[in-house]
Amino acid sequence: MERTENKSLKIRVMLDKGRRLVMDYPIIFFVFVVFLFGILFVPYFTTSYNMKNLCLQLCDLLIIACGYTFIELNAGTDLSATSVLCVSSVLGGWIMALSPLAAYPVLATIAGIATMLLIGLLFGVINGFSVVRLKMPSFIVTMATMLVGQAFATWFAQVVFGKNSIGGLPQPFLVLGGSGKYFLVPVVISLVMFFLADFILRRTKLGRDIYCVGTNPNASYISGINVKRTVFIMFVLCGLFAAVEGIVLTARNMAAMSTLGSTMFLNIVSAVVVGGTSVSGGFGGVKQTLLGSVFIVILNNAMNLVGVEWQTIMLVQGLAILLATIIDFMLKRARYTTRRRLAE
Amino acid sequence: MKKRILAAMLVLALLVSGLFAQGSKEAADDGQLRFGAAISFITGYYSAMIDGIYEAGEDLGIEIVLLNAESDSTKQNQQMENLIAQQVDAIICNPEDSVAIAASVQKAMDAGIPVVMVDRIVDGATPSKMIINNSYDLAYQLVEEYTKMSDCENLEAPLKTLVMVGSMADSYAVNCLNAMRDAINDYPEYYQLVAEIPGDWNQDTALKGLQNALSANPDIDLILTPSDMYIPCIESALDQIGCWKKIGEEGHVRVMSMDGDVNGLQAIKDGYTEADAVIDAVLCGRWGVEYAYNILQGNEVEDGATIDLPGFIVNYQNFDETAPNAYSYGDLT
Amino acid sequence: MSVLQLKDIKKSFFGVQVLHGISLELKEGEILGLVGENGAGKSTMMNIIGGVLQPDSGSMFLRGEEYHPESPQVATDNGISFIHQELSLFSNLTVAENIYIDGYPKGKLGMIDKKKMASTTEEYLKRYHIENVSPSTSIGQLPMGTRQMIEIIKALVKNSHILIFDEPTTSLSNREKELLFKTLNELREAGYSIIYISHILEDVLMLSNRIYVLRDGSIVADGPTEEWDRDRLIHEMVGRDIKQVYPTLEKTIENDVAFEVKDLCCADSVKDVNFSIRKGEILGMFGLMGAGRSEVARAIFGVDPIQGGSVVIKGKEYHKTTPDLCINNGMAFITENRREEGLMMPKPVNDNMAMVMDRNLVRKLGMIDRAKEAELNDKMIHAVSVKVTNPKTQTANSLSGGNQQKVVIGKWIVTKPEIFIVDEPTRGVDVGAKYEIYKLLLRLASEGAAILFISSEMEELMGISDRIVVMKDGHLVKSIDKPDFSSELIGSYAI
Amino acid sequence: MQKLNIFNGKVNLSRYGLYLVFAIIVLFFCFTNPNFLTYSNFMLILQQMAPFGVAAIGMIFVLILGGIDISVGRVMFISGVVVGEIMMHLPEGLYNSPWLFFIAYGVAILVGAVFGLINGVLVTKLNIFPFMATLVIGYIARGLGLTIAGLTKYDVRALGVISNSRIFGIPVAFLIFIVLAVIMNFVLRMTKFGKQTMAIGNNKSAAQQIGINVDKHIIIVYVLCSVFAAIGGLLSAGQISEVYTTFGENNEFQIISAAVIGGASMFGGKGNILPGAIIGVLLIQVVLNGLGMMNASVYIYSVVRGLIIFFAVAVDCINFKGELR
Repeated sequence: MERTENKSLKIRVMLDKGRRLVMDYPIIFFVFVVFLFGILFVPYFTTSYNMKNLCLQLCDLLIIACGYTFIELNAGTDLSATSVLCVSSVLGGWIMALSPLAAYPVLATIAGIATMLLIGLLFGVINGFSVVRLKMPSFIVTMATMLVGQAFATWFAQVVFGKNSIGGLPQPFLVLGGSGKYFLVPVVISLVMFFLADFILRRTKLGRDIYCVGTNPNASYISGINVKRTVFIMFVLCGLFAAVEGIVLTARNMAAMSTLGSTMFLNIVSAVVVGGTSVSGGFGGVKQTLLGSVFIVILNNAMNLVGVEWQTIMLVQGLAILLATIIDFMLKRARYTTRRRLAE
Repeated sequence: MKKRILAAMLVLALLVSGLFAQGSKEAADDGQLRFGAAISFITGYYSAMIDGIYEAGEDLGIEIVLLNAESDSTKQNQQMENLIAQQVDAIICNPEDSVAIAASVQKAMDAGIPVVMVDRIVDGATPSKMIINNSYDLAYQLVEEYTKMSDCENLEAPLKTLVMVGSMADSYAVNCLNAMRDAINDYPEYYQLVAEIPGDWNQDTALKGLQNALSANPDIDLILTPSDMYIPCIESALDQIGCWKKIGEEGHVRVMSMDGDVNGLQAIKDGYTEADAVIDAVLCGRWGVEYAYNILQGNEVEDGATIDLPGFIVNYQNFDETAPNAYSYGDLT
Repeated sequence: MSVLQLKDIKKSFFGVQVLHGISLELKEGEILGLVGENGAGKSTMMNIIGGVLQPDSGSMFLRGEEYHPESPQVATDNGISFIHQELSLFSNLTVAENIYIDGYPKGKLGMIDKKKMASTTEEYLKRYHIENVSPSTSIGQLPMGTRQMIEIIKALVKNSHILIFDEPTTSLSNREKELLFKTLNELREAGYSIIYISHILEDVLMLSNRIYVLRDGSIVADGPTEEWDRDRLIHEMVGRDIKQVYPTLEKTIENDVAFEVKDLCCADSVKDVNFSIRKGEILGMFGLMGAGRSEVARAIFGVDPIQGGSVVIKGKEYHKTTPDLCINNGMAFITENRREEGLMMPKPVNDNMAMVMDRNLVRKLGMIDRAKEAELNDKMIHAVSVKVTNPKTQTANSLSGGNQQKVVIGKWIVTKPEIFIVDEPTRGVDVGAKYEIYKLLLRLASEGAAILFISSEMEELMGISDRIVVMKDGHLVKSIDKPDFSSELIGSYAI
Repeated sequence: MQKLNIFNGKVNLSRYGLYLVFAIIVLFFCFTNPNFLTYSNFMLILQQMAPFGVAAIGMIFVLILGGIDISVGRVMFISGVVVGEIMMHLPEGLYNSPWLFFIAYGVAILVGAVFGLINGVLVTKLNIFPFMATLVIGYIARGLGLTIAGLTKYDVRALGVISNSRIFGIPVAFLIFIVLAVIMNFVLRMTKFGKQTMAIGNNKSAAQQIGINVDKHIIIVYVLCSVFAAIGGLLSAGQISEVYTTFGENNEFQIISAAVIGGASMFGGKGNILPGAIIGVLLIQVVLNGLGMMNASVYIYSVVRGLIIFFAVAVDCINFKGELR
């Protein structure tokens, strides 16, 4: 009896492993489907220009989506990520183009990048402090910082630039945007940020804490994990990643703009949620977000090429998020039931 | 480890398949031309321009691909890149931000795709043609011409003016605001600026702002608005305090607007508003397509890189002569 | 005339048999006392009568007919009201509103008939002599005793004639207790029948007509109150033949104090608790529900704030502790509620195991030494002998109670702490796993760890610990050394 | 997870602190602009606040349950679009008859109910966090609305009769708001449904224990919230007399802060309709009105909106014990 019992257990475990792979990465199926759809039906989809295009758009979305993943792992939200983009772009642009430093391009670039990162840090600290110390729900805090941030960016642009955006950014800075022969620079930056986020999440103590706090904050607190510090660092990381995104986008557009990234929030949320980071925290990771970003970028690009109006794209993305959350719920229940059967 | 390889492999597949599949999918080249139209934001004025573009498209048998950037220049740049990817034959571009669009315009021109700028210039690249209306001069002209009209001769006190504002993030709105401010300063004996009402191109904010301003200073003589989009709000706010009266009736408040949209011209026709600066949006759209078509056909039209779109002022006195060549004259009742 | 009969009710949770064939009979106008240790199955039985749980087998009869409540709603409609220990009252609603929460008297056009509500509430408040409380005061401001009375009135208003009380007097003052007993006696004369569950034997003896004693899921004795006295009750409740054999391990207890608590006050109810644990000693802590044992444990470990006194860990005195600080000083805390506070249920065993040990495995750049971590994980899984097919993928919520508890213990042992605080480690665990857990605790103690072993099973404490302290109503009343352990002695101090 | 809503002086003090700050701002406005305190200006404020007031009523119910509804602004938009679409195709006779208002408001309530139902089901059956569920439904509503509308501008001038007209000087829209507020206050205070809403908000597990069907109840409350948002949307569309692409955008910020200032707590169990809804919406509208009259610069508005919602909620979170989300 012992042997057969052992064999059937082994089969069940193998079956469960196969099911688990699909469960962990349901997004693979969707990416494949939408990619196939692109190749077969969408004209010009597979031209090399479009592929380069897709890559650049993927880099744009990936950096800030990785930052947002940190927040989503604790089932929080960060609406102010987009206003980090415009505030950092405007202030960075001012330093690089109009301030006395503008005469020395390299120095101006370094100062510009430093200020932009500082802005991201500042937003992260304000959000983190309010959520952790004042114990406010994260979406209210980030909603307030978003409104104030946008107002500041528009005001600063009008008062200092006199118009919405200014060009004249130093050449070393524009390299970051991947213009001309420096095509690979933003790709490298986004991959570096992706592997940095992946490294933090999977290899460091902070990453373990983030997953524990996201799943069960009580148990984590009792196990000695500093819950408050972990949540605070999550918001700071999201702010920094948003700042890096601001740098890449400003360089890509070769202009410091006060309206940078105003419609990106839907793309960010759909990339993270559709990717597979569960809405209730604790599950998911940056790799799922990478796959989610690929899915969203291909979806948008395909719909653009087919000529779908922009409002229907918003509708389709909304439905995609809804579908992802429903699947996440069913998987969680399925994962629970298969385990129950295994246990009996 | 397995998951990381999985993800990296996928991104690689994306790139490689692009290169291989280079030849497999040729453009649906059945001779029909395809133009891309990248529009910044759809308010009353731009929807008229889109109608113009579609009209010209039908006349010349050109398929139009319309993309709206929702006033986000990053999205507009991506859309421009998508248009270039589609190897459209020409691009009519109404940039959300004239500096940011320079990169994509340059890329399109290098790819041999003629780019015609409509309504706004591009600063940092040389497109094939620029059809612009100088919104600043037109707004200035609107305010200036009114001083020459008959009912400004025997003014005892300068007209108390309210200026409504679009969204400060939109260069068209900012140009109109600056023009109106300068014009009012240049004619102190005719105009006195009382308040500026932020609308953010959102009718609810505009209505409430206008109502607040009217309740703060009830004795207003003139309202200036950068777009006919606000005419319904003005009508509703003035009607509230009983000032939505025909010209000449007691309690009438002068209203001057821009765009030359249906609401604006209808109000002039019914005698409620004084003047409307018509930017022939449909003509602008139509010219965009025609010029692109001509450049494609090679018959260069030598009339300079920038063409000034004729903006003209329709007011209640010269309505019958000037109004017909406004684009929305057709659907007036 | 019998109002309610139970015949051979059986129930089991996750494979652990909780009720082994219960038969019981409740007559009209009678208070039936039900006593038994924690975990003897009292609450489960009452939940079955109250419609919260469904029995696996057996049948129930209400005034003769068949009775299967699927939900609390069905039970209340049949006139059975259940008064839980944590009352189901809403602190933002007034007294009258709470009483009528699921059945408001309808006035004109569907409106709540406020006048009728207020008058009946007023009448009930007066009848049960609850002073200075009006129908419109909010529940949030009332003391526990008055809230208890409100729950009773809530049942009476729904004219239910069978009332089930689950540990009603745990947080009542003596004055409030007398008031409650007076009310219960009045109800009995009025023909209501009451099942009164409590571990406070004096109350049960004074109140009830018949007493049933429940032990390990079966009725061991029942009879009219006259036949009973306190000692016989305790004997029936606890004096089981020691069928559970406990592992023994001779170990030396050094006499330097590893851990000491100095007149600790916390959670408002616990006052001036003093005890110390020496290296290698297992200090058992016994007490009934609500005696404040868990509160002491949580205060020591910094989960809840310390309101007074201090904790001495390895010579250093702390007036304020946090879990992080305690772990750094080599302490471990295995909580009572492992599902919410011990484990991450949806996560695999490895992740749960690694929660505490990661802090020592941090290398440069904040990286975790994954090889060492995997090695420690495997070592721990074998050390605490957790039965799991693949620790990397199998999640905690698919394990049995015993295995889950072993994972929690494994999680803490990894960092080789010297001081253990263990709160009800064997609750909801099958007998086999219990034995292994005892062996583990003894092995730890023999290696020099000081263990505070909190449990509500007297037998378990006597089997394992070297010294037992007894907690009652927030005070540490007695410290008993191993030679003179006896369940009657411990029971007499605790109950 | 029962939230410890201990009723203590500290929270109350800070709630009145907030009202004190508002009083100071109002006084400041009175001095800077003489006709701020006039009767007509006050009537104007009442008229402007009516649409947001109606939507705030629904929002307070959701907040009492401890949930949130981000899709209100966009539900306003889609109900405006659907009503506009239908009004365009109404036969002449029906268009000028009083039936128009029944049809318009009936359709709006229907559209609101559909989106409210979806919100409710997502929050209860799929137990998604209310913020995420309603955010997604908001995007779907806006996408659907824009797909239906395209570029068309719906002329809903006919609805203006209700929204703009006044009876003896009192704006009709405000009267509608007061009537709805009184009814819903009656529902909250005097009916079983209201009491059970308060109960579920205070202690969800106890409510389940005594047999309240909590899921059904939550779904009904979300339907209610979207229905009131749709009604508010139509009132506001009537005032503007046109439904266009940016209609209803970002209204949810103002509605949520109005409900919170009115005394509803983000963590459930607290909230009232009659004084709360009116105070909340009135204060915000007074501040915006005052700014407008003071001809404040364009940028101040969204800064003020951000600060209002931040401090309104901060006051409420001082003694929240639950998890940091």
